[in-house]
Amino acid sequence: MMRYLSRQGGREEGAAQAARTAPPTVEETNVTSAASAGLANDPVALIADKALWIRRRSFQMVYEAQLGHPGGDFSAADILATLYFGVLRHDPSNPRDPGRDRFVMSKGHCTGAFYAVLAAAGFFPEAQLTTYMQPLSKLNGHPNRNYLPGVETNTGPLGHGLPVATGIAIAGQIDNAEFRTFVLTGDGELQEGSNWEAALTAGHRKLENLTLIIDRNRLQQGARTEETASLDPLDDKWRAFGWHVEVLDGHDHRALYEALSKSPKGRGKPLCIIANTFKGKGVSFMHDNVAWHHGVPNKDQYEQAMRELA
Amino acid sequence: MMRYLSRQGGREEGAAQAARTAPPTVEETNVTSAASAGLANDPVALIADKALWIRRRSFQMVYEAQLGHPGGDFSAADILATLYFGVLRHDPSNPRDPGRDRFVMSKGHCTGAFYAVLAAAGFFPEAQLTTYMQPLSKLNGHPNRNYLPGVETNTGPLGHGLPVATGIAIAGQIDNAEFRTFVLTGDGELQEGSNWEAALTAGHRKLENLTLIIDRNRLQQGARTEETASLDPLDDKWRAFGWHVEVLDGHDHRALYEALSKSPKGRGKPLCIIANTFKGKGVSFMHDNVAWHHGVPNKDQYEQAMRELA
Amino acid sequence: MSAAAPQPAGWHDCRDTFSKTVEALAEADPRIVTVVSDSVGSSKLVNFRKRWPERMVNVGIAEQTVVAVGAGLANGGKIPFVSAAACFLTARAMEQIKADIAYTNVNVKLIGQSSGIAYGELGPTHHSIEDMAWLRLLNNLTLIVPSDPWETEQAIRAAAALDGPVFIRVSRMPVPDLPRSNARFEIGKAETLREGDDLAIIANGVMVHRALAAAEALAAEGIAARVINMSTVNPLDEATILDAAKTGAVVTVEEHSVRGGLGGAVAEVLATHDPVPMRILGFPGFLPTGSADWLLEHFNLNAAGIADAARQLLARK
Amino acid sequence: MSAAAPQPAGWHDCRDTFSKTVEALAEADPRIVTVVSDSVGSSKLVNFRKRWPERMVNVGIAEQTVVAVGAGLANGGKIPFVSAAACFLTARAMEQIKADIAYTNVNVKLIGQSSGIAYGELGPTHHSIEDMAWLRLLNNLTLIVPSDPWETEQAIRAAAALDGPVFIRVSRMPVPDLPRSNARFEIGKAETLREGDDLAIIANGVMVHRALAAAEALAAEGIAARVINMSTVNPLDEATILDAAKTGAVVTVEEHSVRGGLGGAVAEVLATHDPVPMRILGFPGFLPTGSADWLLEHFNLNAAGIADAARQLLARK
Ligand SMILES: Cc1ncc(C[n+]2csc(CCOP(=O)(O)OP(=O)(O)O)c2C)c(N)n1
Ligand SMILES: Cc1ncc(C[n+]2csc(CCOP(=O)(O)OP(=O)(O)O)c2C)c(N)n1
Ligand SMILES: [Mg+2]
Ligand SMILES: [Mg+2]
Repeated sequence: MMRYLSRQGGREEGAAQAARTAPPTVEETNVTSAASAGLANDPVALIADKALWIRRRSFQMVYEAQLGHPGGDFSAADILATLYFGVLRHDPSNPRDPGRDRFVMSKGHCTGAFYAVLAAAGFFPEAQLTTYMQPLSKLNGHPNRNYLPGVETNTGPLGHGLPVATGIAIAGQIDNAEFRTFVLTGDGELQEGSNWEAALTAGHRKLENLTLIIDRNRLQQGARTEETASLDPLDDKWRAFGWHVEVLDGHDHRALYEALSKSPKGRGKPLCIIANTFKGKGVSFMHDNVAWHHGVPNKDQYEQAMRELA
Repeated sequence: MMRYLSRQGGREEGAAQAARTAPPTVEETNVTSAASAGLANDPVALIADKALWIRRRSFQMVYEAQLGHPGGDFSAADILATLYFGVLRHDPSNPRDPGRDRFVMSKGHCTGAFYAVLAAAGFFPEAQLTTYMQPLSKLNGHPNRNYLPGVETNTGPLGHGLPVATGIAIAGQIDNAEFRTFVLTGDGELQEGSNWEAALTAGHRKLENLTLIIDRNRLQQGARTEETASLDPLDDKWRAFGWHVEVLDGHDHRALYEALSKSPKGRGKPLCIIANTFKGKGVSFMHDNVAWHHGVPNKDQYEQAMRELA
Repeated sequence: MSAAAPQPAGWHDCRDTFSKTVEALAEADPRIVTVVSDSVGSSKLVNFRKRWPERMVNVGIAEQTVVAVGAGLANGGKIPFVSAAACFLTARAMEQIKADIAYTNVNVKLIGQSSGIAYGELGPTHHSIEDMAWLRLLNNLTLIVPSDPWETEQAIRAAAALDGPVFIRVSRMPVPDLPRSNARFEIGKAETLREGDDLAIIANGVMVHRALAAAEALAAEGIAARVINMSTVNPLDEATILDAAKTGAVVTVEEHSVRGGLGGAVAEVLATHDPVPMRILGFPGFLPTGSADWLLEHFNLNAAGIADAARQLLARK
Repeated sequence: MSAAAPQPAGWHDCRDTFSKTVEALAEADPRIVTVVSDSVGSSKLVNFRKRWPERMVNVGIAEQTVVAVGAGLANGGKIPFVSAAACFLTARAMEQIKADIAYTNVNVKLIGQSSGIAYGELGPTHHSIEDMAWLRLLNNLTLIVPSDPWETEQAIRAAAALDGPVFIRVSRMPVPDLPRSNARFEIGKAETLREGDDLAIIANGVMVHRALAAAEALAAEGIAARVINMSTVNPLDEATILDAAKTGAVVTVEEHSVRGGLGGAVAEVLATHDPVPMRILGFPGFLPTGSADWLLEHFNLNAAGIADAARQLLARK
């Protein structure tokens, strides 16, 4: 495990390792100035920097492909940046290391942000991002494990990530392994019953090595969640299914970092983080706007967004 | 609606109608003395009588077929007797009357009890019960709407009843109709995520015309629910999904009758009744015994059970 | 989900026909309701919701329940049109379709939107190229794959008029109006769009206009290809297939896996009644990244590819 | 669920073979785990649970999750055998099988227990006579339908040794050990159990011994029927099918719907390569009430019925 970026309060190799895992390609891009040695010593500053880069880069991908789900990319960007630059112990040069922390991207439609963070973390060259959704690209509209290192399971249909992540966490539980399993779902996605099956099993087995992060942007594809099939009181639901629940601001890097990097040892329950977010966060005309679930920008919109994302 | 057995506190036609709906065939059998005019004036006494008859008749069916799920037949017998002899407004001579109350038997494996109560209520001749699971019988191991009047939807795979019942209740809600929809599930069955999808929608739409009864016998096919994928705190789960919850003794006819026959008007929520029961209730060697989930009796066991069910 | 592709003039997205027709039916029959799983926009039902908000049931992202609620609504006297992306409606709700819809035999209309590979770049999880194989063996369930707006409207009207379960594939891929001299739609009856006795091309859905174009190209070489639109897959029009067998060579074309779908259905009829040489054109399985148009070209599911297959087959006849 | 039918001596419930084999594999390889959905007893895994309680994962009655958890366990380095009734494992978890197992291409073994019509009286919701049609078009997913205990053991061992997803149908219907001179199991290779050049009978699963009995009866009339055990349905052994076509007549027999399954797969190969007359024997769809044995007899899926079909087919040859 020496080669992983370690968590706060974790092992000695900490900050130095963090600097080492910063992928070379990222430093070369014009949309980020991240990963200097200084920033690497302050995970939250690094995370903030990466989150901005993810927003910019994913929006560029969506603009160029004229396809994508930028609203959900933006609500998830801070969560993804925190995971990949502050929390996950992973080694891009050995993406199937049995001891790695797992991250399952259940909201598989948000490949803009997901591919961007994987590239930023060094799983594949940033240049590959320009092939997003192009013919024969490995950057499919939804992530494919057999195309790209860093993808744990193929997602796209909602409600698949948590059940698979539960299985991964059970493997870790059986082996008494150190690795943690994280999964990010949308909130509308929780209307799929498959999640509640897995919730029961994870609660029953007290999978403390499993962390679910809910991107609680309160919007699904066509409308607000509470107007469609209301999820509140969402915290009570998870508690009643045997989970420990924390509610936080999903755009607050420090709050995310602290909640996610805390050791799960002794919690005795799986952890559900309800991350309150906004769809389209970061760009004024996309903010909390359902039209941007799968909207794609025209030139003016793209340019305005890039000005705002600075 | 004049022809229906009405509910407590209901319309004027009350007791006289109740007597009228008592099927003639039942009185002729040797295992019940039910449905005398006197009993019909006291729904709870009638229900008790019918519940005993259902246990006896269903066990005979299972014994003769050497197939069935008698443990779950017995945990559900009191609930079914209460519904058909105290609560449901139905007309066996017009089983598809649009204004009828609906009952959906989601735990479709318990056809012993279900067919027995349908016969007792007059939906088909009791004599037909002897064909249970025989070649070309309309009494399949799981209920088929196209074979038998009184069956609302074909069940057998668990977790189908509540979602279908939710659809029926929505039809009633759209039409502002008087009819109520009841559904009986097992408890292990609630591990199926499909139930929680429907729970969300029913809670969201505040379907007060929908009542779920959970046969909380704490056993599933192979073991106790709490050892398999624990359901407790079950009441909290339903509350968190927007339901009104009542917990009662599922073998207490008066408690069942009162909870089920209370007018739903103004409740503003779907009703979930957690009926605490015992699998195999009524027969000592079957009581709370998982072996009787789909056990079948030999001659000695059958005779002992019949002695106990007197 | 994917951005609207520019549509050639006179080509149509049949989802528009679906919503227009359902609205017309709903005007005339108050029993008609729509049932969706966060699929209002993708079903083009925004206007329906505006007109009859109380007659649209949105269960959220829950395909098992969207189907089961449809079954319940039918029990309550409604005629529900359950509309969701074909890929999820089938795969995620297969047991509900089997048990609650087909086996219970209820009056529900399932609309599989953006069927086939219409979601192109969104990948195999969003492609529905298994649905014909999955559904055509479920008794009671009528299965229709319309070819153009006219037929989509006819299929939806016929489905509403039929007392029983129906599944209709509706594509978002733009298609032209097909030339028809004697337009008449009947469930279970295939339509011969072009006569010809050298071979028969049997297609459905978005492949029919491509089959006609292939026949046109073959005609220029003196090959008379019959073109049959097999829009109903269950029940199957075996008589028309057996008549096609008399040409001595049959090519099937579908926007579906080459296994078990239209080609499989035709192969079963031919092999058991009148074996003649066949080609089955479709997709090989999980597909690489690419737009719908790109995938069709890449796998030769176009006029040229169909004509090529026909020529090769004739050589074997 | 149904009571155990009395088994003729020397006949076996292949679920016993399954559990015995999985136990043997688990002894040798700590990565082997079992995953069940309240299906311990019906999978005959009570002893496995006793021996390795920590290596059995019971998710409760939740088929979507039993499959997805299997996928997750594979990701975590396990070799999971996911075991549940075939009817629910397929229908209820179709999208998990498509996306999490086949498309993701993970090392999970799905065991469809009590497949076909073994649950007899429990009716169509409990019959699994759609699974071959539903699964055989999913790339990557090896699909095996073993015929007897020996082959069940071989299939399970081969599945464990293969790094990829496998679905195996395991019947509870008692079957005899098949006579084999040269027993060798290989995934994707059909087995010719009896030579013959008048026609070929292609069967799998519990129908193979019935096919052999039919061939015996035909032999008495001087008809030499080849009997082929097509236990792997995906990938399909096309070479053996095309060799069978040389007899000029092919009968397929399956404990499955007549649409889209083994018969459909063989029809596709024959029609597109070497069309010869065929009969497809199986079930017509949702079945009436009756025990497994009764259903097989009622639908002539027995030696006499197979022999009859063969005679009729020979008349058309
Ligand atoms: C099973 C399934 N049903 C429907 C869809 C179509 N779909 C894609 S994204 C989406 C909305 C998701 O909303 P939410 O989970 O809240 O995600 P976010 O807001 O983060 O984008 C829907 C309905 C799908 N991908 N999978
Ligand atoms: C989808 C599905 N999975 C599995 C089964 C097999 N099965 C039949 S009954 C049963 C146990 C049900 O337990 P519970 O819901 O508690 O019912 P009860 O105790 O009242 O019999 C199981 C697993 C099934 N019928 N349907
Ligand atoms: Mg959302
Ligand atoms: Mg129970």
